[in-house]
Order: sequence, then structure tokens, then C-alpha cells
Amino acid sequence: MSEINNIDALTLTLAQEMRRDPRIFLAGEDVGRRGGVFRATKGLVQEFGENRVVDSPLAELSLVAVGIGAALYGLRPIVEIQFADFIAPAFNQIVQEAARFRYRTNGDWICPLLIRTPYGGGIGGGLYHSQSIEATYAHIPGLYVVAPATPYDIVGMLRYALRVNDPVLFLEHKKTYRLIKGEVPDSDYMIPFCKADIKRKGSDITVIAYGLMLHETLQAAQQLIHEDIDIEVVDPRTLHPLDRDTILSSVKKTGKALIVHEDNLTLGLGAEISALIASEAFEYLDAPVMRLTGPDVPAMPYARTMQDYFMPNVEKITTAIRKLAAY
Amino acid sequence: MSEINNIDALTLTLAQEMRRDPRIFLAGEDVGRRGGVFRATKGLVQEFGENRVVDSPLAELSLVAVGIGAALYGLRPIVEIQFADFIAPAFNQIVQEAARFRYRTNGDWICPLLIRTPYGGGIGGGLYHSQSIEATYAHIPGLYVVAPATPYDIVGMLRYALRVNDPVLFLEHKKTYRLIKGEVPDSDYMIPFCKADIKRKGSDITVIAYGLMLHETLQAAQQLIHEDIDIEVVDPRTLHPLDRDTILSSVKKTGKALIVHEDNLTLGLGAEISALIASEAFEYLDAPVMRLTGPDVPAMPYARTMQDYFMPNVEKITTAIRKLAAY
Amino acid sequence: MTLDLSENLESKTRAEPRHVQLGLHDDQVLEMYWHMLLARRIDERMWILHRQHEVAFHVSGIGQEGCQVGAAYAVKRGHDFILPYYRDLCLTLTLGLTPRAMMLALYGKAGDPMSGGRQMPAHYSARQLNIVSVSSPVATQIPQASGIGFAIQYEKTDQVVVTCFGEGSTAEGDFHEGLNWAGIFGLPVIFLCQNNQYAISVPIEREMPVKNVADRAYAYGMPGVIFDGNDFLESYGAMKLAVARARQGKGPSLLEAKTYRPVPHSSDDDDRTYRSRQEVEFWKKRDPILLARNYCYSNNILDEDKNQEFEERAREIVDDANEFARAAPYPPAQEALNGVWGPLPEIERAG
Amino acid sequence: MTLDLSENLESKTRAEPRHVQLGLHDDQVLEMYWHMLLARRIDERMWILHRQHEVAFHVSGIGQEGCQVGAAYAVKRGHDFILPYYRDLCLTLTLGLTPRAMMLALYGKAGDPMSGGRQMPAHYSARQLNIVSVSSPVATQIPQASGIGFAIQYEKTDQVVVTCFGEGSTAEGDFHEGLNWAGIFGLPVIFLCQNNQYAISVPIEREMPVKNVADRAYAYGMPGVIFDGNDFLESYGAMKLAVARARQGKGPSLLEAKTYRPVPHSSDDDDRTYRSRQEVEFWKKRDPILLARNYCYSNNILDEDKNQEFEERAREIVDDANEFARAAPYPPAQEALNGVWGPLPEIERAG
Ligand SMILES: Cc1ncc(C[n+]2csc(CCOP(=O)(O)OP(=O)(O)O)c2C)c(N)n1
Ligand SMILES: Cc1ncc(C[n+]2csc(CCOP(=O)(O)OP(=O)(O)O)c2C)c(N)n1
Ligand SMILES: [Mg+2]
Ligand SMILES: [Mg+2]
Repeated sequence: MSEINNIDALTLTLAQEMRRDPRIFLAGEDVGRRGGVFRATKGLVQEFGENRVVDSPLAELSLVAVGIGAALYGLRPIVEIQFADFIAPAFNQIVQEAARFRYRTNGDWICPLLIRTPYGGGIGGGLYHSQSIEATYAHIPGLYVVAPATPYDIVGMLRYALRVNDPVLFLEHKKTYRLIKGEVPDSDYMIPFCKADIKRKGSDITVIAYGLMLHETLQAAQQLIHEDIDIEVVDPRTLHPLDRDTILSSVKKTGKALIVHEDNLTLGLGAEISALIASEAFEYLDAPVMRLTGPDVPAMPYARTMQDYFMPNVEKITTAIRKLAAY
Repeated sequence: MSEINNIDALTLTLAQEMRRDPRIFLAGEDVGRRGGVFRATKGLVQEFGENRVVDSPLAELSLVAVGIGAALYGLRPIVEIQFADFIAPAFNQIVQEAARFRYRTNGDWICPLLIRTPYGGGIGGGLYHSQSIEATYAHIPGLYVVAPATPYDIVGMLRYALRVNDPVLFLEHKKTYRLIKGEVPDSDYMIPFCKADIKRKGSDITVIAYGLMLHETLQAAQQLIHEDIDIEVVDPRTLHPLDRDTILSSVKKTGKALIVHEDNLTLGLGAEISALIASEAFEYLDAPVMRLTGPDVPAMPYARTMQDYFMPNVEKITTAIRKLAAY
Repeated sequence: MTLDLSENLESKTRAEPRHVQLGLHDDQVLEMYWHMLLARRIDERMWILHRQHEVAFHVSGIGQEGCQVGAAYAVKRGHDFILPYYRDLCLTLTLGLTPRAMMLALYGKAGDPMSGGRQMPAHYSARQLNIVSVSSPVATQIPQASGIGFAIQYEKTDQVVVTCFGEGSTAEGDFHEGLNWAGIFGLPVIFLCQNNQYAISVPIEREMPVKNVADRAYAYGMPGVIFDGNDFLESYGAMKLAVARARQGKGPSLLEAKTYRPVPHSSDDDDRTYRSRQEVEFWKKRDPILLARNYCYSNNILDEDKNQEFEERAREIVDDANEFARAAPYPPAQEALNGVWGPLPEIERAG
Repeated sequence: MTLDLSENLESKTRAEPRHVQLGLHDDQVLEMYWHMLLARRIDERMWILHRQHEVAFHVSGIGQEGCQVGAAYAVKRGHDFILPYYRDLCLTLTLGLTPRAMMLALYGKAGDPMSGGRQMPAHYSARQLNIVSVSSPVATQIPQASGIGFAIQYEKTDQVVVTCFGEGSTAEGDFHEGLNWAGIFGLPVIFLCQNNQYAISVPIEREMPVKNVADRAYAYGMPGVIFDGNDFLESYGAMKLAVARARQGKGPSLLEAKTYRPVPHSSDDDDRTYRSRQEVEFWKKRDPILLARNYCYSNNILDEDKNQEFEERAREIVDDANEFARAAPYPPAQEALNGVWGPLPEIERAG
């Protein structure tokens, strides 16, 4: 057992997995000598060499396509997209290609490609270094989208992702990289996909949150103890496909649900979770399902004032919960 | 007044608008001599010349980017994406560029680009010539997404789209091109964005549907008269941003809602509509909000049997409505 | 700029027939001709089936069999990787896809081994043959080919990759990025452009501002090779050199087969809207099968009787494939739901 | 292959100073030097402000002022269109963006005319100057520039377009597609690559398999021009010819300014992880401002007193801009919600 932060959890697990499986290689912009702009691949080129830690040209479409090709061949590529915002040039390759090989060949060709990318805001990144991209990709059958938020979950899910035989979009909230610390056991545990985790048990209201918002929600829950509001916090961890059962049982128990995310409201992940609850737990609901999200603006502004206004946070979460509790 | 079909509605209005405004030009693959693979631009190069009806190289990214540049300059470009499935290479330019110019310059630069594209299935197009793409783009603030389904709406909304000062994704259900006919007045009427249309008044259940599914729903409603189920059919027409008021008042009146679309369930447009209703009309609901959609598979298969299985249709809609009526 | 490798062929003595110069035996040449012929007859039948309203769609490889059979003979079947495109009926047939498989796909019937009836026809695929599944968005296979090349370099095998595409598709960013990777890393990839001079209705002058696709090879630090794609031997020769180059670790090549599509783009197209009948007729005289047959005749590899025998054999095979596919059932409707995801790995709980 | 237009300059008599050969007056040269100097001093102050934790981020144009000032003087300000990139502080300053505007953007303060505090610093924009808004995803401006070129051709004006980008960004599909359009349609676009030899940590050998970006011009049917981007006059000369060419309807050019970034990629970078200090020191001796100052000295356009005066003026301007921006308020928080959509057109109901 040792306490590490999210970025160390990544780096250590990448190294460990690369030692285990020689088919795993890493490619991305500046992942080599620079060790990644967030230093997630620090030291890896020194240990594994330039063949396995590959500085790619500045071209995300081909970075992903090369990963696809290598995955079809039978390797276990990990590609890093430097910022989630810059995955957009690879949209066609991810959605139309990586996610469809299995289905379009009736299982003959498979594409076990892992795409890692830092996402999310609150770090002064402005419109193009703060985006949440999960909803766009969670709409795509055949593509796993995961967003582990703690060192424990990151280690366990990264290990698992490297054994899954389908493409995976592995989202890392960049603000949590050094902010979030936690215990990680020494064992080779894994955390399966499609299993949500109840990060806090409670009886009054279910809050569904992931990434940075999970941590804000946990703080909010802590504060609300003093007001006698007992929050259950569900971390879906796998954002696509969702663990419907865990979400629904929690809401059936509490009768009230709030979903929190940074991405904008309209067709953000909260839309699907909300629709799911409204359809499958309708008779258990004591209040309308509530969403607390970024506003419907093209992305998060740079100026601090506007960024703070955009971001959900502990205060906004507690306010929303109070409202829901009072319903 | 004359009765025309959807594709004629398009061609006639394009020609009319190009006569009105010399800043309007059309670019796309095969839009010139070929008149478009669906013949939507038939005859236009003959009337307006190669300067205004431009056969583009086979490259959607730059096709859209060239449209963006021309729009920034002050022209009124219309770009045709041959099939909605092939818009994916232009994702970055649409989402990160076209939809963000206004916001990222605080209103200084604007991008009135119109992107037309045939979408939807039921025509034996298989995985890559049948896709519904509306949900991906309806998630993007700053981008209008419209899907008029009748000649009347197509004419009125196309005229309006060419006066809107923001980017517009104009979706045309390809199966309706020749299937759907209707009266179109001779006047220069327009239909504003963000106004849903109640295509059929009814009192028991609200069904929200657009594109081909609108027509299937209207047929279903006709059949259900005999079972004494009176359906209200709401056609959002503008899929983003939604006309929340019209949708919500209808549901508040009927107490039950069904959303029908071809796109897959998870994070399809139905998710947002459902979440909206569940949150804003909660107290009026007599039954869970229901979604009838394509299944969560990567896209629509080619083989007839599987295609039919994928597509919602009159029969599936009547079954769903009966279930909802019986709730 | 563009290195015309076919020149090398000329350096050998002129006395020998071209196929001998290329190291091909008579029976190999005959086999090549046979594959071209069979491909053509399958393809023609598909057009007929479409006209008879038996099938809903066909996209054809007619006219492009020369470069395709050349490519197929230049690689090691089942060992090297192929990322074809939708016109590669002859290429994939020669590499081992069966006529029955192709007909099943045409009808969208159960048992179609390429996609289980999910894809439109001509979306070739066969994992056991290392033929990578074609998709409809053009050019996506080009950078994927570089990825497979990268994997080969990573694993240090002697495999090579061939990927095919039309000249129109080279306008997509995928082309640029794929060739850029291959050039930077010196990957064993042959980029084979089948330049049939049109992207549906759009002629090459609107696709690119250069005369030849191969003129772009220099920009990617690789040789660009132009050859007559309707000449199966010239095609074979060019491919053979490029494959050898790649197999020896000398890196990628961009090959440009000059060819023509004498038929409409697909069964949905009407090519009279954009080109003259004279142009089409001109090219029909340069039909690759005609050229190959004449070559075989004049080198005594084939005579009319043998050709007749081939024609009959082809007809039987096509009949068989067609009847087989016609009789096959459609996939069960609910099959649409299968195969989205693989099974998730089991784990023993620990930690 | 690559047409080195700078040769043309040599054909004139050697006796005349270079700027006279280029048709520049002494005071224009002095003004060019002044803009380079001012840009540098603003940029340096921004680094300092970052080190003092006054601002959160800075991305710099230091070292690239030579080609930028050359480009700015080659176009008609406010008439031609510019699609800059994030290093174009000197270019956009010379074209009319004010130091106060730049500082407001640096702090993310209200009144920032480029984005209203929405974008990160260095995302230059000014509609009244025809400077198109920079975004962070690289290379997207390249095909957009072709679109503006297309509009100019459509409207038959005599405008031209200049777009700038780093050499690393040429690996993106956007580069290929943008140049392809410009080549096919013969558009009045100058593609100005500022090749500073790195994409963050990645050296050119990993970005492309050719020595020069300009080597790719041939693939797009346009001239490729290489010049010393640290030499403001050579840069001006190359740009002037390319602009004239475009303005005369002769089509696009790909220009490659060879330059260097002597500072880290941005305030988030540590360039010691990927390059030697010797390399950086070597290039500092080729600093474009040093070269320009020496040129001015030796041609009696500038003396030390005048230079001192410039330095003082620059300091005042930078102080003023900084104090102005520092004192400015942050944008009201709710401003975040504004400006997503324009007003929808009103219609009179009819039909
Ligand atoms: C990304 C994309 N855009 C458009 C299409 C529609 N389309 C199919 S084939 C084709 C023309 C292809 O031309 P070329 O690459 O020259 O190949 P050819 O058909 O001539 O062999 C087009 C535009 C597509 N399949 N994919
Ligand atoms: C599409 C995209 N991918 C990645 C990045 C992150 N990034 C910002 S600048 C840069 C390097 C750019 O190199 P180059 O084009 O040579 O310009 P330079 O910074 O050297 O002037 C990278 C990778 C980005 N901004 N956009
Ligand atoms: Mg072609
Ligand atoms: Mg650079």
C-alpha cells in the first residue's frame, strides 16, 4: 500500500504493463524525451526505448489510424492524445473505424486500441484545453469510454483496459492529476469495465458524478452531513456502456437523483443518465431528475471569472442538493 | 400552390435563393454536372455556372473549411456532404471552428455556413450510407441542427437558414426525398428556427418524431384512431436548440410522451428530450417517458432482415403507443 | 521526381518475352489471366443481377483487373497484409476470397464471411487471408496501412503491406498523414493508387493540381512509380520491385496504376452525365483482359480452345456462386444486435 | 523543385543596399526594426509577468520576428486577409493590434478585443483588420485560408490571403487539403510556414520525411520558397514576390521561413528535456533583431542614440499596456453565457 497521485498511478501502471506485455507500445506527441506535456510518460522512453515509446508527428488522425492498424495486426497500442480537445481530427478514424471493425466483420477483425487523453477544465485552459468529450464518444456503440477518478481506479482500470479486446477511450481529468491522491495496494488487482462504484453510501439523494466532479461531490456530501442530508455518490467510472443496475438501484433506494458534469447540458452524459432513470425508475422518483452541468456555451472561457462561472463546484452542488432535498 | 416532393423542394429553393442572393454558392462532391448523387442540385450548374456550383475535390475537411473561410469573408456558402456518414472527416472544422467563431471572438467574426446532407436509413445503405448524425451535432452550442421533413418545411426552413448568421447543419432524410410529397404555396414564406410544429393534434399521448419517423408516426396515429387512441405528433424540426416550450406544453397536456428516432438509443436525441421532459414536466407525467429508437449497434446493417429489425416503423410505433396508452 | 521502376525491366534482353524477364512461368501467366477473366465474369454477372432487380447495389472493378492481378501475384498470400478498396474484386479473388463469398455479400445473405451481411457488397474482408475489412469512407485505410507497417517493423517480420485506393481519395487528409508516417518511419508499405481518372463525376483536374498522383511521392520521401495499370505484366513488375524494396526494409513506395473505369461508378450512377461515349469506347479498346488475352495468344500460353474452356469454367463458377447465394437465407433479423462488443475479460477479484 | 525567389534579389546591382534593391526606404526599414523591437519587448515582458505569477500562461513569438515583420510589410494592412498562428505577436502588432489589446488578452481581462477574455492569450483576432481569429487546434486555419482565397476569387477583388503555421502542423491533414484546394483553383493564398525546427519537443525528422517543408510545394502545383526567416529583408523580399504573384492571379505559394524558437514552447514547457543549450546559444547569435539592428547600423539607418530612444519608447508602451491591462477588471462572470448565437432573423408571417 502506498499513497500516490493520479498521474503517478498512470505512469507506474503504464510501466508495469509494458514490462508484462511486449506487445504494448505507446505513441503520441511529445511522449518520448519530453515525457508527455503532463509528464504521464516520464521515464518510459528511457526504460523501453524509442521503439516502444514513440514520438509521433503532429497528426492525430494518423496517430489513431496507426494505432488501429497496429491493433488489427495484434499489438496492444496505447496512443496519447495530448489534450482531449485535439482528438477531433481523429473523430472519423475512431467512430467509423476503430469502433466498427468488430461489428462490420461479424467478429472477424478486432481492434483493441487504447486511447488515453487528459480532459476537463478548471486549469485556465480556455476554450481548447478544457473540453469534456465523453458524451460525443459515449454515443458510439463498440467504443468503451472510461473515466476513473482516483489512483485506485486508474490503476485497476488501466490494467483491465489493456486486456479488453475492443477500443477504449481512457479519459483522465487533468486537474486531478496532481490534486487527487490515494492508496493503491501492491497487488495486481483489476477493476472491470461497466461496474459503477458507490463512492459514498447514503440514503436521501443519489448524486452521479465522475472525474473532477466526483471529488467536488464528495466534498459537498461531507458538508451536507451537518444539514442532515445523506448523499449517496455513484461514480459510474465506465461512462459507456453505463452500469445501469447500480445507478437504478441507488435511485430506487433514494428516490431522488442529481447528475453532475462539466460538459454542457444539452446531450451531455447527464441526458442519457436522466433519460434512463426517468424511464426505468419512474415509479420510484420523488422529484424530477436534476442535472447540474456546464452551460450550453461552445466551451469553457479562459478568464477566471467566466471559467469559475462555467464550472460546477462544491458550492453549486450543495445548492442543487438542498433544492432537491427540499422538493 | 403545387404538390412537389422533398427533393424538388430543395432544388427549387436552392435555385430561387441563388437568384436572390449572389453571395450564395454551392460546393460539394459531384454537385456540378452530375447534379449531386441524389440529384438535389440538378440543373444548377447549367443556370449558375461552375463558379457558383462547385465540384469539390474528395475531401470533406477542406470542403467545410473552405465554406468557413468563405463565410468569414462575407459570402453565403452552402456545402453539400454527399452522405451524412461522410461528414466525420470534417468534425474538427465544424465543431471546433464553425461553431466557435462567434463565441471565441465575442461576436466579432461570424460564420454563416450552411451544410446540407442526406442522412437516415431504410434504403439499403448499410453501415455507412444510413447513419443518423443529429445527436452528435445537437450537442454543440453555436451550431443549429435542423431536419425539416416535408416539402413545406424544407422550403421555408431552407430560405430561413440562408438568412441566419450562424452555422447550420441542414439534414435531409434521404428516404423521404421522393417518397414524401406535399403542397407548397407560391409565396416567399419562411419558417423560423427553434419552432416545433404540431403535425397532428391529439389528447392522449405526445409523440415526438422528425425526419422519416415523423411520417411513420403520422401513419401510426391514423391507425390508432380505430383503437380510440388520440395521438399528438410534435415535429421539432429544429433539433438544436430545441423548442422546449412546444414540447413541454404538449406533454403537460397529454401526460405521456414517446420519442421516436432511427439513431441509436444511448445519447440519441431522445435522451435530451426525455431528460428535458423528466425534469420540466415531471409533475404532469402519467407514465415514464418512452424512447423507441434504433438499437445500440454501430450502425444499420445492409441485409434487409437486419435493416428492418433496426428501423423503427409504423408497426413498432403503434405497439409502443399501445403500451404507453395502457400504462 | 518520380522514379519509373519499370525502366529496370527494359534492361534485360529484349529477346525474352516480358513475363520471362519478370521471372514468371507460362502457367503463372495463364493463372493470372484466369483470375482476371473470372473476376470479370463475376463482376459482369453482378451488373446483370442488379439490372434484373435481384440485388440492390453493385460497385464494380471492371477495367482495373490488370493492376489488381499484378498486385496479387507480387505479394505472399496470407502472409502479407492487404487493405483493399471497393473495386478490388480481382485482387481479393486472386488472393483467395471465393466467388460464393462475394455473391453472398452481394445479396446481403447469411454466411457472408466478410461482414455477415452487415456491409454493402464489395466491402472485402478476410482475416485468415490478412485482408483487412474495407469500409465506405474513402482513404481511411491508408494511414491504417501505415499502422500495420509499423507493427511489422515493431515485430521485425518480413511482411509487407499493400493498400489500394482511387486517385480521388488522395485529396483526403488521410492520404497525406498515412504517407507521412510511412515516410518518416520507413515502413514496409506499398501505396497502390488505381488512377481511373474520375472520382464519380469529378475529373482529375478537380481532384489535384498535379498531373500524376505519383508526383506527390517526393513529398513523402519515397519513390513514385507510374505504370500502365491495364497491362497486367507491367503492373506485376512495378509491384514486385516495390514489394522487394519494402521487404528488404528499404521503405515505402507510392505506385500509380494508370487505368480507367469503363462502367458507371456504381449501379446508382449514370456516367453519361459527365463523360463522352467516345472516351469510354477508347478505353474499352485498352481493356486489361483483352490485352492479357492477346499477350497469352501471341506467346502461345493460351489458345482459343483453352480460352473457351476458361469461359465455360468461369460460367459454371459464377452460376454456382449465384445459385448458392440466391438460395441462402437472409441473416436472422436479431443478428443485428450481435457482435458489438467482445466478451469482457474475466477477473479473479483481488486487491 | 523549390523555387528560391530570393535569387531574384541578387540579380540587381550589388552596390545598392539590400533594402533599396527591395524598394524599401530608410524610414520603412527603421519602422520595421521598431516593430520587431517593440514586439520583442512586449513578449519579454509577458515572460516576466508569467515568472512573477501575474499571469497564468504565455506562448511566445521570440526569435520569429524577422519573417513576421517581413510578411506584415508585404501585405496591404486591413485589405488583405491574415490567418495567423499563436506565435504571430510581431506580425499582428505590425498590422495594427495594439499592445494594450495583447496585454488584456494575456491577463484574460474584460475588453480584450480578440476574444473578450474567452481564449487563451496569443489567440490573435481583429475583424476590422481582416485578422482572422486564431484557435488552438493547429492547422485548421490552413484550409480556411483557401476558403477566403476562394471568396476573393469569387468576388474578383485584388486581395490576397496570408496564413501562418509551424512546420510541425504540416503533418495534419488540414495542410494537405488546404494546399490542394489552393492549387486546384489557383487561389491567391500565401502559405507561410515558420519552420522553427521543433513541434514542442519533436524535431523535424519526426515530423516529415523531407528536409524542407517547401519540398512539398511541387505536390500542390505551386512554387516552394525557402528563405532565412531570421533575416527580415530576405523575408520581406520573398513575401513581396509571393504576394505580387497572388495579387496578379497567378496563384498560391508555399513559403518556408527557416527560423528558430530560442525560448521554451510555452510557459508550460521545459525545453532542456529535449535540446542542448549549445544549440540554443548558436541560434541566439542569429537573433533576427540583432541582425536587423546591425543592418540598420551599418547602413546608417539607426544609431545607438536612436536605438536607445526606441528602447525607452518601447518600455513606456509596454509599461502602459501592462498597467492598463493589470488595472482592467475581469469580465463579468455571466458574460460566459453571451454570444453563443446571433439574433435570429425576424420574419413577417406569410404563406
Ligand atoms: C469520405 C467519403 N466521402 C465521399 C464518399 C462517396 N464516394 C464514394 S466513392 C467516391 C469517389 C471515389 O473516387 P476515387 O477515389 O477516384 O475511386 P474510384 O471510385 O474512382 O475508384 C465518392 C465521392 C465516400 N465513400 N467517402
Ligand atoms: C490539433 C492539435 N494537436 C496538438 C496540439 C498541441 N500543440 C500545440 S503547439 C504544438 C506544436 C506545434 O508545432 P509547430 O507547428 O512546429 O509550431 P511551433 O509551436 O513550433 O511554432 C502542439 C503539439 C494542438 N494545439 N493542436
Ligand atoms: Mg477514381
Ligand atoms: Mg515548429
